[in-house]
Amino acid sequence: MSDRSKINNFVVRFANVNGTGSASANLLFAKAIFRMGIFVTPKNIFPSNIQGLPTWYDVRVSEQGYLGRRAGVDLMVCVNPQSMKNDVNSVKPGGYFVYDCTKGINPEFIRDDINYIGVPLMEMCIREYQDPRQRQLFKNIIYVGALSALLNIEMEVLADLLAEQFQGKEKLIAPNIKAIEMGRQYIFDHYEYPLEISLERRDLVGDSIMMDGNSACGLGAIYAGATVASWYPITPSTSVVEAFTDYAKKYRVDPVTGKNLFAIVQAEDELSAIGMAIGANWNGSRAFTATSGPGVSLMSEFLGLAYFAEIPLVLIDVQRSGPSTGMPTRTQQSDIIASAYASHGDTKHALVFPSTPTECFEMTAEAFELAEFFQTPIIMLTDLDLGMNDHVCAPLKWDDSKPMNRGKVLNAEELDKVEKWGRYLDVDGDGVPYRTYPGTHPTKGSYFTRGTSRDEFATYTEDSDAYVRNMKRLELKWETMKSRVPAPEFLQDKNENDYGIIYFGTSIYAAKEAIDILADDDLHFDAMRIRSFPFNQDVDDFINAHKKVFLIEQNRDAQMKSILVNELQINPKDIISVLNYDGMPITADHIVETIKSKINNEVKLVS
Amino acid sequence: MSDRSKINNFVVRFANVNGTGSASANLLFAKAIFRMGIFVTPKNIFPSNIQGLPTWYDVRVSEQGYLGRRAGVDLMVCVNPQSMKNDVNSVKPGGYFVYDCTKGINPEFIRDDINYIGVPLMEMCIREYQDPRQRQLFKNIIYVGALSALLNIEMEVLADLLAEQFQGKEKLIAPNIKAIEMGRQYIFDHYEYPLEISLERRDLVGDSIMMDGNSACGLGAIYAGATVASWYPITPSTSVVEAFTDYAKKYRVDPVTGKNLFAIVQAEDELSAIGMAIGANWNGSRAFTATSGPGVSLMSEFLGLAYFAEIPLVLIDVQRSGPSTGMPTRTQQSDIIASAYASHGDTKHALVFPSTPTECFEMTAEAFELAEFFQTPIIMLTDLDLGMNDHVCAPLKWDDSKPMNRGKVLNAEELDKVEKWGRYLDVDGDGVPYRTYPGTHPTKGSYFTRGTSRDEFATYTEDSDAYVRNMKRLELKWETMKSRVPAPEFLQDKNENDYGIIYFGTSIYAAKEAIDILADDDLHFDAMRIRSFPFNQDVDDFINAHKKVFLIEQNRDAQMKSILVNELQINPKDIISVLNYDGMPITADHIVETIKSKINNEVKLVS
Amino acid sequence: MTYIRPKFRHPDLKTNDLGYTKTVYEGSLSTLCAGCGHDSISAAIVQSCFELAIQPHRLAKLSGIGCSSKTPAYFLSQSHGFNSVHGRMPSVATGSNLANKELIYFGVSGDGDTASIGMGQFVHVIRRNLNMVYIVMNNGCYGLTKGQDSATADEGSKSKSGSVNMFNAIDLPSLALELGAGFVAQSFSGDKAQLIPLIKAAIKHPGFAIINVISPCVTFNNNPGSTKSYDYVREHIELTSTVDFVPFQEEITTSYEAGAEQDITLHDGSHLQLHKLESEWNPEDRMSAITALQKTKINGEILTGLIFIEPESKDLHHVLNTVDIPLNQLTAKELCPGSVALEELNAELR
Amino acid sequence: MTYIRPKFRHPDLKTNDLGYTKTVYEGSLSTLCAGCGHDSISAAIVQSCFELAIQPHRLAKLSGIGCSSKTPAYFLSQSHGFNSVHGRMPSVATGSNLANKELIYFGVSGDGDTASIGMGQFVHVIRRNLNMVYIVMNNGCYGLTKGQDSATADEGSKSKSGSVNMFNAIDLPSLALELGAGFVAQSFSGDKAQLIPLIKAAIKHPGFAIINVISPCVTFNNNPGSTKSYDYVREHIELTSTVDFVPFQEEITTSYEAGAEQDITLHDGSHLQLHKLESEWNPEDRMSAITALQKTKINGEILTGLIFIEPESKDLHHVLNTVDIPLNQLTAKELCPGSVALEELNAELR
Ligand SMILES: Cc1ncc(C[n+]2csc(CCOP(=O)(O)OP(=O)(O)O)c2C)c(N)n1
Ligand SMILES: Cc1ncc(C[n+]2csc(CCOP(=O)(O)OP(=O)(O)O)c2C)c(N)n1
Ligand code: SF4
Ligand code: SF4
Ligand SMILES: [Mg+2]
Ligand SMILES: [Mg+2]
Repeated sequence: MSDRSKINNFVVRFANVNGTGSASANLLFAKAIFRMGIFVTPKNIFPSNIQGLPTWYDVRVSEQGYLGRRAGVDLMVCVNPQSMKNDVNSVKPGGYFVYDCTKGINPEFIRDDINYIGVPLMEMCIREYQDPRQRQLFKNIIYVGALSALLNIEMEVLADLLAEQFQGKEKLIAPNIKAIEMGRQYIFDHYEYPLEISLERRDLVGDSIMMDGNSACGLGAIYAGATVASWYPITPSTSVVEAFTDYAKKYRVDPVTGKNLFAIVQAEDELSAIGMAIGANWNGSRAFTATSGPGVSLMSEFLGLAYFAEIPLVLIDVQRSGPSTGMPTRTQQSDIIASAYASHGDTKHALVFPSTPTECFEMTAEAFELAEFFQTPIIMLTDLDLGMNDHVCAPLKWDDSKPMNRGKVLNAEELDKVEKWGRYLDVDGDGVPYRTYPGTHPTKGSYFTRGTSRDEFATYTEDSDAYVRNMKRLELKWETMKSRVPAPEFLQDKNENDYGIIYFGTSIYAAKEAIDILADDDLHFDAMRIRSFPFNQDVDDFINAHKKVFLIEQNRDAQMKSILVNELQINPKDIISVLNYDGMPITADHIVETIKSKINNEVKLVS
Repeated sequence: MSDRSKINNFVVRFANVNGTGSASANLLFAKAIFRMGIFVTPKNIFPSNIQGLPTWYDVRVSEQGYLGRRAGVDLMVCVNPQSMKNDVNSVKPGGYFVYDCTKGINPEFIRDDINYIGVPLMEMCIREYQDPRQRQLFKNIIYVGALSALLNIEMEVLADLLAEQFQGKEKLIAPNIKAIEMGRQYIFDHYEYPLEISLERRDLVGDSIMMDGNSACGLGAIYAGATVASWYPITPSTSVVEAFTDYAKKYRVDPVTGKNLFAIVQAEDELSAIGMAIGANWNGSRAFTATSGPGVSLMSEFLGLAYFAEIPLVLIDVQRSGPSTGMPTRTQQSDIIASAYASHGDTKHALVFPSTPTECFEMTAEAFELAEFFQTPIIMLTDLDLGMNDHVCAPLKWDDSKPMNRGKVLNAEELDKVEKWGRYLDVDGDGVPYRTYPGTHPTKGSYFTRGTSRDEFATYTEDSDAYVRNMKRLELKWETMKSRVPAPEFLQDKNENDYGIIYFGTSIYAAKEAIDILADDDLHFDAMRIRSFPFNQDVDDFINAHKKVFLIEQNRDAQMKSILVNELQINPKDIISVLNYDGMPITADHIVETIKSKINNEVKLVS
Repeated sequence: MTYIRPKFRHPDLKTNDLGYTKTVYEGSLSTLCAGCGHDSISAAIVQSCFELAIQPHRLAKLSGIGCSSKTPAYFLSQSHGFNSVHGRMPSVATGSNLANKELIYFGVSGDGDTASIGMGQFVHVIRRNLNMVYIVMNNGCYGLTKGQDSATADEGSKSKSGSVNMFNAIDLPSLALELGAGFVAQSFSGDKAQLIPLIKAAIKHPGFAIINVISPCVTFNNNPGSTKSYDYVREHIELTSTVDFVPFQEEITTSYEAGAEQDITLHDGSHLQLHKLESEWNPEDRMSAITALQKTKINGEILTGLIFIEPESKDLHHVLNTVDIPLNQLTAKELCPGSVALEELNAELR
Repeated sequence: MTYIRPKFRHPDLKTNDLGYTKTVYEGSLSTLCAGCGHDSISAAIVQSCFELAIQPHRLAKLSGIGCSSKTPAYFLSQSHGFNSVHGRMPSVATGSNLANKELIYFGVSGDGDTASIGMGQFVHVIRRNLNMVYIVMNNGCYGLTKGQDSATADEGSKSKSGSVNMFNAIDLPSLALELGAGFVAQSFSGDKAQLIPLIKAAIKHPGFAIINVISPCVTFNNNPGSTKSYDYVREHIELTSTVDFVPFQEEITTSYEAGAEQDITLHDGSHLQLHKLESEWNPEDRMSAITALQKTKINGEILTGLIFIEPESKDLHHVLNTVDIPLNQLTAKELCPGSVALEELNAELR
């Protein structure tokens, strides 16, 4: 990596203690870089507790716009004595170690090959502030100030951000600016600056925004017209419904009556949360729930009901590291099989895989359309990395002219016209029957919804033929779906290489970077990003068009490969897995190394 | 099928109303044939309600020992006016229709191509009995009598069976014999007998027994030393724990104190049932639960805990037709994926697939050994057909000299000897660590069991490396398991054909019969019966040794194929699915037809 | 199996205010055992809805799984029904209700469905005061899975097979009271005269209304020694009061001797007239209702009738402050903030 | 993270009857927020077990998921622990207990863990009268998921973000009483003097013993307006009595003025001495306990202390009539009927 320039190209890591208010200072740092027109990727690495344990915040800066995580720390800001020993060791040779030098530093922590930048943070705070909570909070701001000098962050940008942050609490602006200045001044007085790694204003980010995926999902549900949200708190999905709530309060309160055009219920558990969402969808509201792994397991009986009784449903699964409670504050893409085949019996569910907050927004909205059209659950598989971290991404767009499509629903008038309506009758030959909302018509359109077998007219039956007909219609519906779910995205206009790379979800950033790195080594690939399940024809074609494909996944068991092989009848030997499942977002370097080693050991692809 | 002899080779169907006591009369009929040394296969086809709906009881008699269901009724005994119209139609041309002629028969029900045998059952009963309940019960016995004349069942056999049945209530024997005689006499007086289809005593069944799979599972758990059973009622698994209870009362009550050497708890739901089983296993008891599809879905969160926290567990899933509530009184093999990958995250579970009651007994016992050795859930996938129907099968065997193997458990003495014990330390290199029971040693061996990530010494950690080490050890344990789970069974000593047939579970009967039929047409196959997952090497070898294999499954989505392809890296195109999922046990004819049509359309295998 | 009930209509069959005959309120033919208590309750539901002149399509009937949970198929064919999963009807009812506050939500459950697998949802639907009728068809056993004891089986009750239940019974009305339910009643499937006014009042109650109906299972729990058999219940029943439901605008005609009578005005202006038989109990006082239940329990009696009512009940929609128009009738116009708002948001996120 | 607590031992540290110092009963260093009520409860558990001279390895500690459910890691390192799944600890405890009736089962749960996702299991573990201690560390919120209201949050209680809870609180002690629990107590994490004797008595109680401990969440629910804050609880606490636990064979020394004192002999011969502060309440009468709780609730007070006890309690093993020797100690010899019995069975099946 030595050839990458040091300007706008480095990783800063903050080592903090959770519960000390460092998050907003660190975000200030990241956002300032973004405002300087440079690509930045912050990642919060936090423990599964509330206060007092080590937490890290990585900020990668990338001139080239690489938004994936990169291992190796160029500059460490360590304000946590608990983790200092490890923190020192994780700095790359030649890197910098910024620390609170009020009490000096343990000689054991001194390495020859890195640079130490002591700032007496505690001393400065004690001198300046009386209140202990203030001392703690401003300590964070002071180090941001110091960094701004070391790395060349523009003071005006910081001032603007602080002004925006404290809108309404203007009194706080000045003390914060002061703290920034203190940090800067200390550097000016004691160190050479800026460092070799540093920032230069650019105009790279265009009209991008910076947003987390969970907020984007919540907003997508607002735009889709979801009116009912039922949920049970679980990290890392909690902020999906929190965002939905905030946006609903902003956009969905009747200005005249002060009443809500939405209903949000914190359920008693995940079984109840999904039951409520099913009930609301059955009754004609767009409704959704959000959860993470353990919730998906608990929801699986109800998912089977929704599949078989054909009830629309949007479920947002923000994946975390499993199995079981696993590492609840670490990321993974490991609920693919559990979601795709959730529930006993012959059951399958459509999945969508967003890669960016922008896509979280779009796909959430699209998920409601799909769910209602196909009268079946649509499960969005996002993850902790996408959901809880801020990402630089394309701005959100909405086409006001596109009508909301509620699918095949008969109203009273239409019911009057229909000769004999059958809830499970395939009129259009696409496997998708017509439904009715309760209460539509005094004498027509009522039926009994159930998880048991029934005939085309919703009458209970144990007749083998009727059962098989229904199961086959569900299969046909599945086929129909293939051309309607989000299509894959291709990096190239047309295939040019013998070998392909496939990725999905948050692997997008690292994958694209890896492809560039490999190209530098004259290893060229076509690339496809999967965006949904069932897979549409293009996915099949891409795989068949290549001798072998590398499939990048963030789980142990190659779960996407399983469903690809299973659904597309692809020879498993034609798919080579590139796996990462240690709970940290995958890196380009990991992908490059894995592909290179597989090329050397298993596949001979270089001509 | 014209070439099959009519002696000891036919299907009788009884059409009854449920709740009228027909079951024991019908079983009497089937058992009598068994006692005559002839292979017999009864199948109960009952509705999901308690009383008043049509229910059927098929009895197939087979000189060749074919124990699968066969479609097409040679003789129908119809005592249910509700279903009579359909029942008439389901008789094969040339077949017989036995009915209650007290009130004549609707002329619409008359077909030219079948033979009608009216017996005035109701009239006879009204004449003979006063009590309405008696009239109903004896009606059933009278038709058994009539059949015994028509089909040549030996009177002594019936008399013996009735004597055994009413042991302790000897008063009832004579009236039952009388009812039999009445039925016989009516035939003697009015019809030619025996019919063309009829029985002849043989000595074919050897030392076979007749038993249902659920009872065999319950008994297997008794023999394995299970002491705790926790469950929630659900058809068709309920009788597993009922059988366990009955056998426990028989074998496990301390004769001195009258106290129980077992604890059986009807839980409040399936989540609780599996939680209890996990708690008991954690604490050193062999414990199990039994359920069906919906229960598996509900148990999936806990299954993930048991996998990751490494707690032994035996779960018996008696499969029924899904999805959702589906057809709860029909059979299917459709919980394979739901069981194999139950729970979110990277989770997999070992499965065993019994085919006969004998194997239900053996495999249940073996499941406890495996669960304890590998400290993980073992899920037995049986089904309604196997579990709730009586099957002629090999007698049960037990080797008293084989000790119970509780796996790697350290007692106090051993703990004292161990330098530093780590609950999740792989000492033996097989991925299986050593565990301790609570309360073993005052100062050693205690640890904290959890579903979160931890290091080798059971200490909580969010360290990526420790997490990955643990996940890899679990993979290694999975590898180790492959050579210890029940091996497949082969029909041939060594492979002789280009093409193979694979089956598992209750498809055994139909598959073997189909292979014979195909052989008659000069279509020859090697055959393998899968008995467990993960698959051992022999499974892989068998598939690789053949150009293509046909895989017989009783589900829509080819679920066994999915896991085969996924786990063994087999090209899906090399496996051709033969599926049946209408809720009825699969037939040889269906297999033959499917294979032949696939041969004609897809595979060219005949040289 | 599908059964078509022969639709023979008597020419001068009585009609209700909507001009409907009672047949309009019937369902398909029951497939329950002859004599099952649940069928009597279905009949009472039919009668109540007929008398109240409910528009069948404005009622949604929901249930879990069990013989009891099948009954929604046997009443009100013109109503939408939802036979969900075992024990989870309350959550489905909650979601449905949130989507459309204008329908009547009629839930049916069994004692297995409610008191075992459904306990969590039962407790929480009460806590949320969902505006619904919740009828438990309580037979002390699991009918559909062939007669296992349920959690409402009384301690000491004998099953058909002769085994004696050793566990404490869960008393659903007491539990509902403890959890703050605003309408709590108990009845017996064999007592239609009592059941019908209770169902009507429950429908009119603007919040969660539970009626625990003892409903014998003739096939599995009607044996001597069972405390849920027809005989036992008949012998041990004790009435809080006789109940008359008087619809809004109809004149109150019955009159009891002074003191023993209590008139409760319901939310919509209709009345419940109680002729009290228990002197120390006041149906509008929760503590008194709890005590009355505890006392009869200790005496081994079964208290039936209206046990507690809080006529001014604030339901979940009230707590959530939802708009008056049903959420499922809102359109993109009201719901989607549109592209302009989105542009503003984008700007804030830069 | 692993923390090794510095093991500095004072030379003349007090030892208990087993010769153990209190440090033997400690766990690893807590990772909860400084000031969290749960830590005080852990300390009380340590103290109680130390004083009772329990053999740590003969106690099994079980929990669900939550800040509260983490605490078993912070007491009794020598005990086996099981941090199971959210809300399902009772079933795991039930299975454990069935396997070995000789250990002490100590369950810890949170209000989210118990009153929401765990409600069904909570109700049923009470119904089965499992011999265990069940401590709810009740902070009225979901600590670990960052402060959402739980189902025990009081109506009108204000959260840190300023929103007001509009739902009825589930009152766990009342619920436990209604469900027939044999030992029901309530306490406050800040009142060790009360908590310790209650924990000791709960351990000695031969059936299900619940202690609902109000345990403020300093990070998310300690704000003004919250009814689970330290300040609010201190101001609204009301005592049933002061409690002394007197172990078996130890002499009863304290003596109160006549009339106000009640001495309860526990199953194992130890005593609970209550100095009653509430005159109309009798801790051995369920109805009186229910009434006392309802009354204080209506007054907006929090009743603490021992609320109800039924010293002669018959636990699940009694109902199931299990042998005296723990089931997990039985061997194939006792358990497996062997080949001869199987041959007989085969014969019957022919
Ligand atoms: C998840 C699940 N578990 C178990 C069952 C099996 N099951 C069907 S009905 C029933 C109990 C019914 O009892 P109850 O609710 O009292 O209704 P009843 O038949 O007595 O009216 C059970 C356990 C099921 N359908 N789903
Ligand atoms: C099935 C499942 N759903 C949700 C969660 C997320 N979760 C963890 S702790 C918790 C609530 C904890 O609240 P409480 O039991 O009151 O404990 P406290 O943290 O307040 O002590 C939740 C919802 C989970 N771990 N598992
Ligand atoms: S089994 Fe019992 S509850 Fe079910 S229908 Fe028959 S009588 Fe009714
Ligand atoms: S968040 Fe609340 S409950 Fe959790 S540790 Fe902190 S103070 Fe305790
Ligand atoms: Mg019942
Ligand atoms: Mg809490």
